Amino acid sequence: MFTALLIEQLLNGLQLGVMLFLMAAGLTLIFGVMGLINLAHGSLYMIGAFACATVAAATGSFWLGLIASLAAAAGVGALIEVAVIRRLYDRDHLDQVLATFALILILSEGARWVFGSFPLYLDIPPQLQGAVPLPGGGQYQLYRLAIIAVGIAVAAGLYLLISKTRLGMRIRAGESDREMIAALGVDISTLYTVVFALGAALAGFAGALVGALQSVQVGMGEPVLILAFVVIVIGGIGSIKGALVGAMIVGVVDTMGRFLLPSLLALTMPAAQATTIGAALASMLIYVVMALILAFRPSGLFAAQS
Amino acid sequence: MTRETTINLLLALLLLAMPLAAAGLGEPFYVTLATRVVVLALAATGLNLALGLGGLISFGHAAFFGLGGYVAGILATHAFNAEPLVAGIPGTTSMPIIWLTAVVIAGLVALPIGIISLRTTGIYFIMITLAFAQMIYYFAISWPAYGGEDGLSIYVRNAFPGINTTQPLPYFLACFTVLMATLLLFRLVEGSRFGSALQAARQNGTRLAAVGIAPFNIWLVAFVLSAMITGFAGALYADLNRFVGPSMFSWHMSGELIVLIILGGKGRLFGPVAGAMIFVCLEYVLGGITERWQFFLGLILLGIVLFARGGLLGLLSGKPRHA
Amino acid sequence: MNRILAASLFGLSLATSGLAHAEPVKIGVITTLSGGGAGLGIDMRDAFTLAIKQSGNKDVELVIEDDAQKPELAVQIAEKMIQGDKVDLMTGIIWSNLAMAVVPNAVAQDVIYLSPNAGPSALAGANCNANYFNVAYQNDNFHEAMGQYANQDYKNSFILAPNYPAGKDALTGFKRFYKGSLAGEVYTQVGQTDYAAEIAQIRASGADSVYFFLPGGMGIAFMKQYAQSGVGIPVMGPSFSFDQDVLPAVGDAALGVKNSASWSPDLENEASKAFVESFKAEYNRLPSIYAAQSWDTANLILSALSKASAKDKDAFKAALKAADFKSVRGTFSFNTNQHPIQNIYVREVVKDGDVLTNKIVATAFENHKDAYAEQCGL
Amino acid sequence: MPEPILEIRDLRKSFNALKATDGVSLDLYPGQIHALIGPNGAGKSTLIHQIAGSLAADSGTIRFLGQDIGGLDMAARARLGLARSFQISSLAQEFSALRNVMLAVQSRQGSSFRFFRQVASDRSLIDPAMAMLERVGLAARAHVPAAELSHGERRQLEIAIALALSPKAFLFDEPMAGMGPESSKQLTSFLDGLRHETPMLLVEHDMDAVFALADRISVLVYGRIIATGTVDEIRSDPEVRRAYLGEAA
Repeated sequence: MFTALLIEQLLNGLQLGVMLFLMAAGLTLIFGVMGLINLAHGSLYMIGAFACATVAAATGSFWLGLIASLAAAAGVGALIEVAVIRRLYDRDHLDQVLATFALILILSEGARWVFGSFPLYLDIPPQLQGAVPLPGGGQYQLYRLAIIAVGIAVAAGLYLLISKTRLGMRIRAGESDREMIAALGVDISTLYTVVFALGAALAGFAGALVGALQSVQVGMGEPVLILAFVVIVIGGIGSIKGALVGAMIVGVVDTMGRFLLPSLLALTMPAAQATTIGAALASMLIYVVMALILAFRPSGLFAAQS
Repeated sequence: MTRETTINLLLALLLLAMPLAAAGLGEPFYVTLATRVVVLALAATGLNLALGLGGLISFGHAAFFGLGGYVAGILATHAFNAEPLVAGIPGTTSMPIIWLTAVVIAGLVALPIGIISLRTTGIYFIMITLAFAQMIYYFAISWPAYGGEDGLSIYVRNAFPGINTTQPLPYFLACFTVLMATLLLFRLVEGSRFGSALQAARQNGTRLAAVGIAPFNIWLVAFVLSAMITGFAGALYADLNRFVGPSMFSWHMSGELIVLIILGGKGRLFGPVAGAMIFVCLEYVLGGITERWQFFLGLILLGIVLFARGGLLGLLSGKPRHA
Repeated sequence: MNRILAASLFGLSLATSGLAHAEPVKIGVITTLSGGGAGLGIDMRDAFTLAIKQSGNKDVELVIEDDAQKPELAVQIAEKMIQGDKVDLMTGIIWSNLAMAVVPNAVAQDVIYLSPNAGPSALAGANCNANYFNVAYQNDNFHEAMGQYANQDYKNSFILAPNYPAGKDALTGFKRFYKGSLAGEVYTQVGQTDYAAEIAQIRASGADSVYFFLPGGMGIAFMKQYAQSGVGIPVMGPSFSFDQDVLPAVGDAALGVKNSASWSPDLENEASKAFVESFKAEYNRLPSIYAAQSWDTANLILSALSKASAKDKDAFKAALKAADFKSVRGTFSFNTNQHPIQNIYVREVVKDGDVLTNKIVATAFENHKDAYAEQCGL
Repeated sequence: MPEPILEIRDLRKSFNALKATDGVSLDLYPGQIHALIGPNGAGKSTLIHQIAGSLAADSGTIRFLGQDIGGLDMAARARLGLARSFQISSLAQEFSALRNVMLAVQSRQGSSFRFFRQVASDRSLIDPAMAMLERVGLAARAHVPAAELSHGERRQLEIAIALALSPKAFLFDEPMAGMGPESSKQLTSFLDGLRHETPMLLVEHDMDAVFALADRISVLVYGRIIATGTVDEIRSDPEVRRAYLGEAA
């Protein structure tokens, strides 16, 4: 029985990691190419979820909602890139933090204006309802397995996009030498808009996928945003590979910490105390891991720029 | 007198005159509001030392603000319940002792955080300071001993010898005095050898090292000093609200402190004061007009970042001079 | 000059207070109108203003402010209401932690506070206060009710709540009346949105039932994920995750779940029926329990106002304590600690046409009192 | 010969597969200007970085005034008296020229952890700093922010800062770069006068300056020193001609 539980928890960690990767990939891409810290990335996640819930409610199809989430997040992403973000590339990190902090306020309150204060309903598509048996006697939710599969597919797709396509070549060039690609005649401002919209679409996609599992409400992006930053900082900012590894570390450590710490502490102290203290420590765990990693590798595990 | 000095003087007078007038008119709430401005300005002045002078973008100063607050809350609670703190040491309601403890604790916690965080630079520094603040935030929420998510109420505002702190105006004046003394200290430090080295570290850390001054040490001392001031403000904030809660540790709080500095003008002596005045006014006025005040606050902040880069003081007094 | 003006105003008010019986009363309402928890505050506000409007009482002046679910903002607003607006009464706070931040200071400044929702244990026992009236429930009540009800069918329950004081109060309340064994007791992170790890533990625990307290978005997320996990063990909770504000977001996953509350839209009494109808007519949605409690709070205040002036604190408090109003909860009275004595029901989530709502299936407690009243010195 | 001031033995540094410094040994003697030349990408700057401490060597030793300084950071090396000027001017841009030099004076005098005495009125900082500016001919521009100085003036300021440290040795990374012929000539004669005060290791592309100034020259190619000697020895060294001068010709 314990093995089955362990497998299930590992899958849970993996699934959380995959979600975080979708968020973190966009963040790290935007930082790598444009040098921008985007705190408003969580708002794009929220927009994706709201778009999916609204369209799914109107049409009855989760899949149309998913497409809408991609379109809405990419669209809003492109819009704020053109209106606001592109004025920030030459600024220092401080201005970027502040401007995107302001964007969070605007987008959150704006979403409440449009969608109201009550959480929206979004359900898992009928094809993915239910659970499947696991080796060892457990069961696992089908939808979560699908998320893991989708996440792996997106990671592979991103790898192909960046290493094999023309756009990817330009993105890589943009990371190493901005003047150079401008000199080569690439329209850099279009490239930046495309990269930003791509990152936004990934975030919106993640929001829609998770929205079906959780509640679609204003402010849902913020906890994920902080975790995504932890991920890219652990992985090394600007590195997609780092984002993938960081996401898996955070996903598994967080899940396992919540599951194992209270039981481990119960060996040394009364059970009631162990559950509360264990929960307290578990919630701090990923930040401890992050501080440890940065203390020994100040630029993360796979720093893109040496 | 430069233009900026004149403006600073006017700001200080305005900040002092408003609550005096409000008290005279029997509107104690505006005294409380002004005290809030003063305390937030003090917290941001702490951050301004690290961020404005030293260029250290700490996204985790809420940690020190909250620590100061919890020192006040915990000491007062123990005194209120007449339970000893640890090893027979009693709690206290004496502000001088609380202030001193808050400053020392904030400094002691900032030291290891600084040592680890300063190994990193740029966005990594921003994020690792955030991580430490989040650690303390989650700890405060889930640790049962001192109220957890509910926080702690201070049933009677702590006491300062010779001052009736339960009245809004005397408490305001006490906080105002602390702020002015801290600003004086800030000015002295800015012009000192240490201040020179700190500002050089911001402009060019390699240059500083090349003349034989290790930027790490300078930054570390600045970070600790900065945390101590912000911790002091936290203790004052706890007594102002007669309440401390984990939200003092939240990343929104850290963000707000940065916002205050940018609104007013970073690295400028009165930047945090001007910033706190604008922020509290915006919050109060906009909040009175519309439920959607955060939306408009966001728009205003965005406008300031994009179009008024030096903050309010930058708009009013032009480029800063470093003679 | 100002002193003279103030003195003459003071004299004027002294002069008039003897004359008019119905004198303006100012009520400060601090509630959550923005941020993630805004839905609850909006229901609270809407019901409260509707009750005042229906009463036709023109002497009630409301000062409504948004606390954004931030304790320090709530404290600041309370100061403004007390010192600036000089309100006579205060109400509105939804969350325990905000209540803990605001109430002790407000009542210490001799302002009467009526709680329309939160009921932290810290304010019910030794620290109870003559100026503090809880019109909703003591935080443990609903959990106690579910613990009592669980004894009927279950022997081995898995319980979970967020790791904060209200969460611990909740599970303490449940355990106070639950007699079976515990298959597990888990405290989750505040604001957590993914419960896969906990659901896995539930599956492995061999429990015969699950009891959870996860207010707001946390509960929505838990229910949706639980329904999909294939665990299938029966779930129970307090009404907070199954009320009218969140049911549309949880969806069919909530169908059939038993939950405890002091009120339900189908409760058979006239006050309740009238309330549900007028709320639906005005706002075109079903009211939540927060709306119901807030409606009761408003009517309690109105009943007291008809007996005494809010300026005459002692008489007014006595009038409040009499609880001489038609509660939507049927029988309602105050215990010595000024917390409710009321029935707690077990409800089941059902579908009424297309709308998810609740139906009462049992009464867990009649005239239930909270466990802290004895420690209160009032 | 006297004891060398700076003694480098078998220094190595690689970036992945690239051997940027491949077993370099080199000595700097009192009263001498030792020029380090080599084609672009030979690893000259990398070597300077390792000596100054802004880059850690993989292996090898660096001794300065008889002390192994391999474990010291840049600031500690500077305090020992190893001054450097940067290839790209590196100044505190917002500070005036004077305050840039005052920073160096402050460092030489000891502690920077003084929090109250105001530097703006501190003669013990201002006077020596002003003297250094006068020496490099920048006194008239003392109160101009570094960001507003011309390229040549920044070079002068770099040297003033380095001099203010009263260094025991200088590391110069292309001081003539980007200068007009007139300024180069002036700087050359200035450095010429400085050699008896402070020996220097000079990386420079301007061959006229190198041949005019250097007592000894080392030629660095692909991270290795292929020859070291006097100006004449280097001019006539066949290997150098083939690898370096030959290419240039």
